[in-house]
Amino acid sequence: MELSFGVILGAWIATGLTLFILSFLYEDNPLFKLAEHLYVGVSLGYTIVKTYDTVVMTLIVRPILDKGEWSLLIPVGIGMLMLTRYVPKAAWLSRYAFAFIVGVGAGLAIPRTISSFILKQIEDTVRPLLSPAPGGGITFDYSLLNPSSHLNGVIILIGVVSVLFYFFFSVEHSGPGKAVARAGILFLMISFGAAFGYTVMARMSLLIGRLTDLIEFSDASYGRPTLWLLLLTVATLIVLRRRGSTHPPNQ
Amino acid sequence: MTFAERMLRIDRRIIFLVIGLCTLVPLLFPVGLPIKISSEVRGVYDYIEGLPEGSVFLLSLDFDPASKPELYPQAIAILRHAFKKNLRVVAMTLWVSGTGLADQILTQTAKEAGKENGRDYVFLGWSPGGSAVILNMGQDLYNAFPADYGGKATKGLPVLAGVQNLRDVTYAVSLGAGNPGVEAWYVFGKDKYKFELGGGCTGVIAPGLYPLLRSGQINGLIGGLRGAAEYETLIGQKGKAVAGMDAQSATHLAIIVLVAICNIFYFSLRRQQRRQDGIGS
Amino acid sequence: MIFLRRQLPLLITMITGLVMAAQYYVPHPASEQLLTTVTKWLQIIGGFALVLGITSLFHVHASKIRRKEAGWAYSLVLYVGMLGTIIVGLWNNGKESLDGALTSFGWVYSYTLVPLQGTMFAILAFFIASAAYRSFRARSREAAVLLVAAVVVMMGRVPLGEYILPLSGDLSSWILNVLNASVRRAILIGVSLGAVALSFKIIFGVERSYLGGGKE
Amino acid sequence: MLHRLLILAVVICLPALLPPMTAAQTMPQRLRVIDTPSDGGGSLTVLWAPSATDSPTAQYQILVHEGGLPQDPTAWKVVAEFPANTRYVREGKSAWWTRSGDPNDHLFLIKNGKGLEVKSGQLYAVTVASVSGRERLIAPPIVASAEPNWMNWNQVNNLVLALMFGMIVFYAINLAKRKDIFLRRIPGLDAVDEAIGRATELGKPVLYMTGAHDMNDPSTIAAAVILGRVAKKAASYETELLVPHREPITMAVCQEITKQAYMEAGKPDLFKDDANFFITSDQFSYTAAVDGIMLRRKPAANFFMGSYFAESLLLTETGASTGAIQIAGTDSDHQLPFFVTTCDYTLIGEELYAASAYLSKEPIQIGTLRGQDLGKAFILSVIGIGTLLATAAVLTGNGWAQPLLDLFKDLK
Repeated sequence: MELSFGVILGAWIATGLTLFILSFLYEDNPLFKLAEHLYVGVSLGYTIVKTYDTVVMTLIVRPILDKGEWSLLIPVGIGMLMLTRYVPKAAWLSRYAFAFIVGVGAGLAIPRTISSFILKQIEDTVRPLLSPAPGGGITFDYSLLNPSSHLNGVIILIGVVSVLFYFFFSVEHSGPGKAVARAGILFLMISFGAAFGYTVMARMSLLIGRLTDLIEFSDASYGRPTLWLLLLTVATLIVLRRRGSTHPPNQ
Repeated sequence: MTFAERMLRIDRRIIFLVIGLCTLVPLLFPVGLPIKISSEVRGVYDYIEGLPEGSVFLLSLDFDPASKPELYPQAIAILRHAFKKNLRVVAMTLWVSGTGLADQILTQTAKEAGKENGRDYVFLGWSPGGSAVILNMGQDLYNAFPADYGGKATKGLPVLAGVQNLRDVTYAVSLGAGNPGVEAWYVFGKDKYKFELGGGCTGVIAPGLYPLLRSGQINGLIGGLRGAAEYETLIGQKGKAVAGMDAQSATHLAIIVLVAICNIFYFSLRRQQRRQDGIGS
Repeated sequence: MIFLRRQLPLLITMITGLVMAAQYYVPHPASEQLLTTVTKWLQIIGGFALVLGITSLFHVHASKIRRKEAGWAYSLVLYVGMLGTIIVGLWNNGKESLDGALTSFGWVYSYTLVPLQGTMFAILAFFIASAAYRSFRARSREAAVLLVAAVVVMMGRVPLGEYILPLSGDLSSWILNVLNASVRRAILIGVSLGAVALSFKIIFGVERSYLGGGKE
Repeated sequence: MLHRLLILAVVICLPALLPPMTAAQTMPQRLRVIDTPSDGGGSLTVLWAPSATDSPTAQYQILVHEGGLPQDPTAWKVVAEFPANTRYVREGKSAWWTRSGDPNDHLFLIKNGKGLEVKSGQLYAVTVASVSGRERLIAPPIVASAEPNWMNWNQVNNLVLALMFGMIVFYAINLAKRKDIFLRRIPGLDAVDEAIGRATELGKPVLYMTGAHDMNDPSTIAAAVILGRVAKKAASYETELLVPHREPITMAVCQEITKQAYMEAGKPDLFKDDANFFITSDQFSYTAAVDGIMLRRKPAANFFMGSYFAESLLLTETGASTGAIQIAGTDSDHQLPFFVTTCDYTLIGEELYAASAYLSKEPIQIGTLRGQDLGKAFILSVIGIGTLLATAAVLTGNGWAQPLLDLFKDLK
């Protein structure tokens, strides 16, 4: 299929910038710094445009002009106070803005935290360790694969209790406490291990994503930017290395 | 310096190279191993599958290009599913630099499914304030988003008919790469406004969301690229995620091998030192 | 003056804090209206917070360029990139696409910002590998446990792993759903208690470092 | 949902709208219509006694008429119809302490919806009809009005818990002010001074990061407090301090804190305003910039305090490659594994808060910690006792423990 000039140019630029950033893996170098600063600039510009479009136009100006919601000038005022941080003489005024934000934040947090992260979590941890069997009597479900089995219920109970205890700071971890705390740290480490494993997956996915794009852009229909720009980048790095104008490699 | 020591001091750029190859090769020569479906992902899929036509489905794409490889496939898969089920899709983002991406994803999937902006779906765009936006939507959606991404007034859009605030949302899914994300949507959204909530997230966040999953605070969890691959398998439209699974396998194995080697050297080194100490004393 | 500079801000914090906390328990429409208004305000103030950051960045790089500091050229690149994006953005009224078609702003976004940010993130794959190789050692019993759990999950989360070691799939999902969940829950409870305690201290002016100047 | 029910109901009971005839079937007894408690108005609660004839085949209809009693019986609006053996008080999700009526009574909530608009303060005549086959008996109607309430009693356990915990914290703080409270040593804390000392010997700067969140976040505040201590040490050792920021408000606050620390250390002249500097709010441009600083300035000690996201590994790995002592403290559990595996010392989760209490030796912080411990002890005992009660209830085979367990459920 025939690609528009815009797309082809885009492919070349995207590829180039990608490779420039990746060159950081070899060492910190001007190409990387160039891409890095361009990135900061673009993302800043992007944020500014979005803020202008959303905050100034959609949230402030239009409601005030169209619907006459003059009360919106109050948050605008508070926002302005915030900006006095940069006027040394009036900097203390910004405290009012922060006082408001932090106050509201704290107020909103208290009940919601208790309901979502304390009550809900207790509610789910407190479970009967046995359940009535259909034919009368009681049963204990040993299966590990069913997360809501009794055995897992017990394990979770142990985990929650021991880890909570590990984070006791006004009690010395000695005697039986020591054992519990040790159990706690073991549980912690297992969960950290799980997290590490899961995160390895995440990071690799990111690399896969980028390389997929690079492979796509190595296609002839784009004029193989990946190949040419890769050569260019490597060449530049070698030249820079020769001229010794870069910082020593980060080893 | 012994062999082991030298190996442990190896220039990390060599490891970089190994990882690069482990990713590249399977991408160029895929194998296509089967993918098992986990109950976490099924939670989200089954719920959407069970929704009646025309129910309001809110998708919050709370990520930026940095997490594109993981969450972009998730978003595509979920939207395809939602459009196939003829749900009324309301999309938005709490991450400013994710706006353009969210817009792309929505336009693309909507075009595929032949859906019309404003009637079948709406993109509300981005708004600052994070959790404040969620609360404000819970109170009054039109107050939080007076206009949609295109600048059209949200009030009176057919897709939002009968929707006043988050209470009128049947199912919400947040694809979160951090904060604000899934947790914020529970604490400031579902906790009060009582819509059903599902979660999708990067692999980094996933393990931390399991307590909420167990307690039913979220009814499903799509974790990272693997989760996306499972979802693609479920809706029977294989995409970027499934394609990436081989490379994923290869890199994981590479890491495991690296760790193993490292520890072998580490222990042999320790043994040597012990022996030397023994001689010394 | 001290009152204006110290007490009044603390008073504001206390009042707003108490009111917003109480609001949660009051279903009356009046209190709901209050929540609506305040959250709307926070939305707008959030915008100003962004401006705050941006202005600060202007200073940093402007002075770099003025003083011709080392690497001032990069700061220039930054400015060019920013101004370019702003001009293009405003030209398209901040829209990346117009009924499906990519605008020039959208072009800048998807061909510079997306690859740049995405790659910044992708570098992590390499760093995690080298971190695993250099520092992921069984130094102690704890570290060994961490290591084993990590390997199991790494196996269990990919098709090849499950193919080689069929058990790893179930094992990793058990670790995640049970062991990991219990730990995260405990952490969540503990951290939440801390957050609540802190919120109380902020509201009653015990914790005031957010105002700066420490304690007097 | 409700309007579907309504249409259904109307269709079903068109024949039934004829004047009723007498039969053995009894009319609904002890009908009560009250304003739904603990809500924002716009809802009425209908309660009536169960009857012997309640069976899946029989139906109950809820009839409503806006504004007082209707003149002609056909003016009644059927808002719902359901099998007679459904909708009991005991099935309601609300907390037992707010339930009205006997657990076995029938319960129906008339809500403001598409079917019918329930306005607060307006009068509505409500009645219940029991229908079986063509027979239809209507109970004497009751006129009531919905009112918005000032307290949601379902959440009172949340409120009590909040107040109790708040009081515990302030009690502990006052206690800590009067006498000193024991805190167990946190391994790795001494490393902070050690690291700064090493930086001084090498004549290299100290790099300190306060994390990704703003000042509303406890971890950031803890980080700011620890920064105060680190800055003080750095000042007294006359070591350069670098604090790159990604959040403007935090930066402004930390500037103040650093200045304070330099004054306390008696070195106000050494304080540089640009020790705290803003880089960008964007995660990765910030990371790249800080990595750049690490590679160029080669700080001898890196502190990562506060909350972090994906950038953590990129920062700590680069830091490790420059051979700096690295000390981390974070409550972002998803980043802890990296800090644990790449830093010399890591303060796990709340140890971060504990550390700030430690370093400052402030009764306020120590008291807070003590208060949190008491809170945890309370939660632990609730979990323990609760599990025992729940299990015992299963063994004895009745729900006697439920009311107690409900006290610690999140009901709304």
